[in-house]
Amino acid sequence: MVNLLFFGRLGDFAADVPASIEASTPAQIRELLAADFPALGAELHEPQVLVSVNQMIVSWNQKLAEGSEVAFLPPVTGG
Amino acid sequence: MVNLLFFGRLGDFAADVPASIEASTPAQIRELLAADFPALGAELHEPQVLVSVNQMIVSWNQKLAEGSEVAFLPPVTGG
Amino acid sequence: MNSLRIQAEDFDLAAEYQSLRQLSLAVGAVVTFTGLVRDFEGQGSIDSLSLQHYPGMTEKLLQEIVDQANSRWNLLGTSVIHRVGKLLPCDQIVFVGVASQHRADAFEAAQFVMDYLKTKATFWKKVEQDGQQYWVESKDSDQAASQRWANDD
Amino acid sequence: MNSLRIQAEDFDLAAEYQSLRQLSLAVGAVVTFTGLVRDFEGQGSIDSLSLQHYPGMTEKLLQEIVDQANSRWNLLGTSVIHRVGKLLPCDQIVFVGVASQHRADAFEAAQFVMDYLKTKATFWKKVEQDGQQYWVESKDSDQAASQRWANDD
Repeated sequence: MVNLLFFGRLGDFAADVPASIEASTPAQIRELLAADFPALGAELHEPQVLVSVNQMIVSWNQKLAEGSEVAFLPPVTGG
Repeated sequence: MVNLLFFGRLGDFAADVPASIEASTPAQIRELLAADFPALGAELHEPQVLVSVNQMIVSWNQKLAEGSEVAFLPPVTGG
Repeated sequence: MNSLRIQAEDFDLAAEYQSLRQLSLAVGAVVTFTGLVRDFEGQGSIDSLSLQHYPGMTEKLLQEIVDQANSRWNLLGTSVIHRVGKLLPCDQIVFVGVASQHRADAFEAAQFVMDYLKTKATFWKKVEQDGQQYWVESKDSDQAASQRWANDD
Repeated sequence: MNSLRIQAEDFDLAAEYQSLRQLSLAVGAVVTFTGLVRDFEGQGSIDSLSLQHYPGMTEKLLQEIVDQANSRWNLLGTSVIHRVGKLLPCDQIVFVGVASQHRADAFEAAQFVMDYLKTKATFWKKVEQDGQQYWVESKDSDQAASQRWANDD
């Protein structure tokens, strides 16, 4: 199982998403979520959305270790 | 007669210079001063020294009107 | 001295400035930047701005940004404060203060840190206006400002 | 708002900042620069710094500098304070504060005003150190910093 976090506008689409999920890559998580939550799936497929694992930006095909923290990040707007 | 002002390091060489002088250009003032105050004359001939008349930077050959304020300005170092 | 804080509370620019100024006898220049909640141009005035961040990751990214600034410029101290939570018009959002011997270092480092904060640090902003809520999109001009420093390498 | 002061008295950065910040709801960025008397590198620490200026002409030049900044950038307010007279190590010498909607304007205008102050405004500095007095020469790096803005035109 890996733990899921959704930030910014993605959070608005993820209210009913479970806190953790069984998956081997972020890309697979995205497919699993798109099946149950199509609006969230569409958002996650936006090309500007980044994914991090344990607080490091990674590729969508990164292999996930058990207990990882996987976060979905829309474009940031700090400052 | 025009009134004379000396700033920065030039002031150290101009302690005994009269406050006003009869002259038609800044270049002429410089020659008159160099005759009586050779150390000041040498300083005034340094190429970085600028001259202003009534608080505007001018050329050394600017014609001077009666009562003008003529100031000799070494390189500035503000801020 | 490098101080990094992410906090809900307001901050006191004067206190930050005095800390930077008094770091050493060598401090000749202090540059401060403060970002404020303003009316959004062409869209009327907002009711509030809510800042969310990714705790843990944000601190790590800010530390990286400040480390980069210290390796690029000759700095004597930096202070970065970013607020989170709900803010109102005219509230202070972000502070960047830099102390250095010479002014060019402080100016450039403060600008660098702000450009990176805008485009790289994990903050998101939601605006409330006329009973509506919307997330702020990042601006192309901010991306360009940040890119500039990469081109310098 | 454009405020220009040449004064012997110290100044309060916090008060200047608050004035700039409160100019209007549109203020999104405030940049401040403060210059301090520091030890002169490689020459040990100084006893004092005496700042002389050309009253009347200096005010005119500062006004020109600030007018140029306002014509080049989109500014909401500027505040410039330059001290004169005898100053001690760690004393504040000069303050430049700029308020604008967007941060790039405030950063660039503050830097521009400082570069011009260093090279164009009629101030002169005399250092006292170990019982000796000497006039500070202008630095090539300051000339280069000022020249940069001319090349932008």
